[in-house]
Amino acid sequence: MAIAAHEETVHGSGHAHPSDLQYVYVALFLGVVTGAEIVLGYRHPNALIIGSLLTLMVIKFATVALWFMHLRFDSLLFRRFFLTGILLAAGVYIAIMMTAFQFFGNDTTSVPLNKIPPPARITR
Amino acid sequence: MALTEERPLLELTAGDDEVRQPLGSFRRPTSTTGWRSWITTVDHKRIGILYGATALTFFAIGGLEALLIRAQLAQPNGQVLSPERYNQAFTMHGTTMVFLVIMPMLAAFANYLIPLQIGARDVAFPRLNALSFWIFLFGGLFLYSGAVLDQIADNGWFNYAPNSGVLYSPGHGIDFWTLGLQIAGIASLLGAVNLIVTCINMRAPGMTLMRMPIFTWMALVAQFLLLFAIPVITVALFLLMFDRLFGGNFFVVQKGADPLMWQHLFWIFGHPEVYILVLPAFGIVSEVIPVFARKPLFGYPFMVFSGIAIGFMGWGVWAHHMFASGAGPVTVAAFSLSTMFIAVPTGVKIFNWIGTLWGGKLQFTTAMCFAIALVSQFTIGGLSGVTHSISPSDWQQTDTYYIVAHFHYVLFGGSVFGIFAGFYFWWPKVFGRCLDEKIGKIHFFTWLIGFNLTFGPMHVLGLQGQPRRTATYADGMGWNLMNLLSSIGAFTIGVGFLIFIFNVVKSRNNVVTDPDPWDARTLEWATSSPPPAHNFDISPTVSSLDEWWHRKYELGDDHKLHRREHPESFTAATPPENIHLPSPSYWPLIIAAGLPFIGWGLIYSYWLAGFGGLLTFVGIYGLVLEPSVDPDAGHHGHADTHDTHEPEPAAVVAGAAEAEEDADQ
Amino acid sequence: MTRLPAARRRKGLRLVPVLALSLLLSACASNAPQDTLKPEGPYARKIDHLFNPVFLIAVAVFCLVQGLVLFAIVKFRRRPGDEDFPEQLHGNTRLELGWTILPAIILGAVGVFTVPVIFDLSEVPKNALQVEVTGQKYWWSYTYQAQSKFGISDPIITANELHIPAGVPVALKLDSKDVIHSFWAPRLNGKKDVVPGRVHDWKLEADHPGVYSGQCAEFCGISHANMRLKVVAHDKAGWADWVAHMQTKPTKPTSGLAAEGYDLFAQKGCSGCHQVDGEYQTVAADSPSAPNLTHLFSRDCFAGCIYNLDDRNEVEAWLRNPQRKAGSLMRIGQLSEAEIDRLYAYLETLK
Amino acid sequence: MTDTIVHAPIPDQSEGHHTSTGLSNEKLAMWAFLGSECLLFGGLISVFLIYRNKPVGVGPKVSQIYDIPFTSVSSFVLLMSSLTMVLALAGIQRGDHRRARIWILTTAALGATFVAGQVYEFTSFVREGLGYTTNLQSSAFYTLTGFHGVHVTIGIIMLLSLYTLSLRGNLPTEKAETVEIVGLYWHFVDVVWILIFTVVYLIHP
Repeated sequence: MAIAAHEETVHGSGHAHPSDLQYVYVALFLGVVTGAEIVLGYRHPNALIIGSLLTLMVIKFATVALWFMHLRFDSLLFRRFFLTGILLAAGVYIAIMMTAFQFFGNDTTSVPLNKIPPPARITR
Repeated sequence: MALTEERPLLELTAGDDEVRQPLGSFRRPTSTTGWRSWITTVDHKRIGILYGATALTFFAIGGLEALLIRAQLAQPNGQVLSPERYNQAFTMHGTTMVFLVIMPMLAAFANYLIPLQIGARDVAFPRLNALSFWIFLFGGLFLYSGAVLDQIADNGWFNYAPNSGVLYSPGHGIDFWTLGLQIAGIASLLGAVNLIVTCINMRAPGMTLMRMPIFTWMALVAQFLLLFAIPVITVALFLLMFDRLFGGNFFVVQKGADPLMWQHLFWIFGHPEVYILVLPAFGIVSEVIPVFARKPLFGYPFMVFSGIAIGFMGWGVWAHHMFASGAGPVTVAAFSLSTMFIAVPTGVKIFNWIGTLWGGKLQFTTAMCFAIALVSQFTIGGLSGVTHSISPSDWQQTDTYYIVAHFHYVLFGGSVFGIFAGFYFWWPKVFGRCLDEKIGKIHFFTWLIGFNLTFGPMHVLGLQGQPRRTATYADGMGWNLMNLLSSIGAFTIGVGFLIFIFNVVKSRNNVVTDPDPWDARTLEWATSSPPPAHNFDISPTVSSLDEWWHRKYELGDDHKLHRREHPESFTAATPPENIHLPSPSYWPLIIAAGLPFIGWGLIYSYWLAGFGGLLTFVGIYGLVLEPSVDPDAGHHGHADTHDTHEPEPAAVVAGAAEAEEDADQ
Repeated sequence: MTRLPAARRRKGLRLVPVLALSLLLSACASNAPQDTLKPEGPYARKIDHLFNPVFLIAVAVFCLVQGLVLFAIVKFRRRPGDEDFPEQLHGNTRLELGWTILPAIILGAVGVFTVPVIFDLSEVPKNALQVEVTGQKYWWSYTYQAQSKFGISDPIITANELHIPAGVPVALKLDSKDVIHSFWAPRLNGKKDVVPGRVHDWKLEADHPGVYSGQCAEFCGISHANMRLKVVAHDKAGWADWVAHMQTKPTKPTSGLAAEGYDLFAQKGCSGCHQVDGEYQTVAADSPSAPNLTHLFSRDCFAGCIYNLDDRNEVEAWLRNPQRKAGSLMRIGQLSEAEIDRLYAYLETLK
Repeated sequence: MTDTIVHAPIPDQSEGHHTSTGLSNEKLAMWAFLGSECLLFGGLISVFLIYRNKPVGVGPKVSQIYDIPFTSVSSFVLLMSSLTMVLALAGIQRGDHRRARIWILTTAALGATFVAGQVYEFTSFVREGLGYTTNLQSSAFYTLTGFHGVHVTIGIIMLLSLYTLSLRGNLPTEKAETVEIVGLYWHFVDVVWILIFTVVYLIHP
């Protein structure tokens, strides 16, 4: 599906890959971002903190995918496969969380736990 | 079944040298005939046949279950089955028909046809392909193995929580169901990866995506749906399994779980699943109709893109199975609208088929009859679908026989009619023998009448308020006549199936001489029937859609089409000499054989699971380390520089890893 | 290739609409108490009014498609000996766009009419009679909290038969004690799932007094088929009578078989699960939920509304073996016929 | 036509130049598989997110007993294993097999450290009174992180297999793609943990 009419855009991984040193820089960058995340994680969570944590998460995700997984250098087809998976997953699962339940809040439609009756004796 | 008959030798390996194994244990299979060649085969065509034969067997079983259901419901207060048995019957009927019949039948077509239609020697990973089949078979056998111990699932194919929990279903039936579907799921996932790579990477020179035959296209879309939908049901099945076997709380309401979680996960898988079941069947009839209308498919690009559109939109409509489950009005409205609009690309397909018929010169072979019947019967299913995309009317119709009627018009009138069109159409290709046309017609009309008699009245029953999944109904509800008609229809379908089996048996003597008996259009008809192991003596090059047809016909000076005297085909006078094909292997069978033991082990004793895990683990290493092409197997020459013990590339490691993953859980 | 005479093929397909039509006709003629096409209240009617035009559109499209297919089969069949090719038409973009856009427009129009109905039906009615509905394996219980507007001063608990005043909206709060059920009285409204751990709002209204049949519509286990219900709609006076009757307490029988039955009711463990207001108030902590029997004999049916209460044989058969309804949670030891007579005599006093 | 026999793609050949797109079958298969895995982990993560807000009833809430510093260290370890993985690949692509083996082994070791950390974390949680069956959150938590742990473990097994192959000289430079494909799987497992670390550990309302 993702590949319809795009076969001419793909070709072998002819591009030069980064040098070892560049990989180390990327890893350092990831380390720094992780540090920032941890610092933010200790703050009281409000919309801003959660927003920046999620942003940093996406940045890390993208960095690993683009550099270490070579998506930056490799065929567009691979990127399409992976993105289709990610977007479908994000789409359907966020839809569940938005429709039937609530995401980062309390679910109010449920019966409180102590009001749920104990299981009846079922002997079949 | 004419499956084990003598077929032309697969010219695969010549020598019968005994080849040492990487693991040193036992000899590499070399036979090309007999049962051993079938259980070790990695040939996509033989695997396709195995899929088909297995699925037909399960079709008979699932059909018997359906007959039990209809016998029980033929009259009010039926006493044929106890309520318990009735629930088991409808559960296994649904599960079998979806997972063990229609899916593998379509897998049979996809396996057999895709490499031939795109001009390839085989699928991208032939050994993985064999693994998929064996895992599927053992998954199905595992699912039914519970019956030996009278542990049969009885909570419906949808298996809603919390009734599926240990508390309300204390037996092991649901465990067999859960684990069996997980095993079958591995098979589907591996198959999907394999066929996607095949379609993308194995096409013959010149076979661009927009020259791919429409069946290959629809099967490809279905494989993408499988690729992304299988993990979702895997999550649901794992959670349920952990609940039941390890005391998890995912669907335990008393611990605060929400039963709707199961429904969401199940239907996120379940709706794309509907298109997985029906899109390849659409592909089949889109191949059959042009051949017998002697016209190209009307609007090929529209057919392709509507298939892709259905594939995408299929992800946005799952909650229409849950309109009455308690979602808020905004959700209901949104999914109502998305469901209505998925009818648009489906409608495009129907009108394009009519466009193909229009102005053609229709030849009513049995395959064509089934194909046209799909157009007409599926339309009914599609239209009843529109009536309950209107969620308020779905509040009346859901969980009634109206829904049963609807999805049988989709899955029987759609998928099964399409599949049988395919059977009649490709039978000569696969076996070199024709199914008898006269008997085929009798089969067709028995089914057309039986089918409408079974499921037509169910519309009425549903609108008159008969809920589905009820083991009995009282007299005086006004449902007696329709139920009786429906049961008569079901047994008519049963008779039709016997006629088909008779036709299959009889076809042994009906050898075809022309490898292209229907004057067909696509590449698979450009080789011998049945095709040689390497498919094409000469590798095809493609320059148009419907390549084979364009090689047969040319436009003359009189603006009429003329058949060329000797169309360029892909068969050579002398067999080709430098074709390497992967050698047969025992390992796929061994890997798959471990999985049921893991299942039984998880239910009854971890020792069994350990044994199964070990078998699978060893099998994976055996498969990975075994060279795909047996170095000592004789080839006709060694023109290629491709030899010696190359370890199998890692994709197989990774693919198998996920089988292993289940082993480890 | 052998070819099928076109006439036979035509006949085969012509059967389909004929069959469908005759089925529809016979459907209209028969008497089905749960017919969704014969609404008896405003909500069900709203659904019906939405369904009917859409159904007609569907029938129109059905006729169009089948007509085109049949026409093509007849007109474009290949004559014997005709070896020529028809015109090799590959498609017609304008036409194809047309049959993409036109259905989209029709469906869009249908959608415009659908959405308001969804919101309408999802709205909780004001000034409605409030009833809490609880589903459990395999029967329904109903609780009416005190509502002065409807003359209810003490809570009313009853089972299987939902009594409502006609012409008045009824707001239901649906909850389940075990698995998912679905509450459905087809002539009064569509169905709504009854999900454990969630409370769902739903509503009913009947135009006229009468008895409306319904049943559980979500598969809930072995006796799913036997989880039926009745909605009894009263006129004004009837409603007042019913409420007044339900506000009374039964009197303890003092003599005769009924008095012996009263004692047996406790001895045999019935009171461990079944409540009788004013007499047997508390049930065992771990008992499965069982119907409140205070006004048992004011009902018409019992055990998920599958047996008639006015048939003494049915009641006795039940006391002999409650397992005659598969999956019944009622456990009662072997009773002698004399004990059954006594218990029946007592139960009969619970009017 | 008859004298030049054009080679159609021959199955099971890892060399990319035989295929219609020029891409290797195995790599394409791995990417397809990873696309599919997105929906698996997406499902597990969302089940956890949905159930985390439900009342727990018995036992502690998971978020009450997180050891963020410990998890941060093990997350960092896993993150760095991605670096060593990519260095291993660069090594084998250069033909530097000795270095490639060292990095492969390092990656496996870092992965093993992560898994060991997870085992420690699980046992300490159990000591705090949060078993698998304790409450809704705990089931969801252990399932999600356990699934991830199993993926890491499978990755370690594949890395060790590569190491053995290389020792035996069965992993020549032409087969560098095998390492790349295992590497893709490994990095994927890493990016999944990036999600889990943020969404499960750091953000807890």
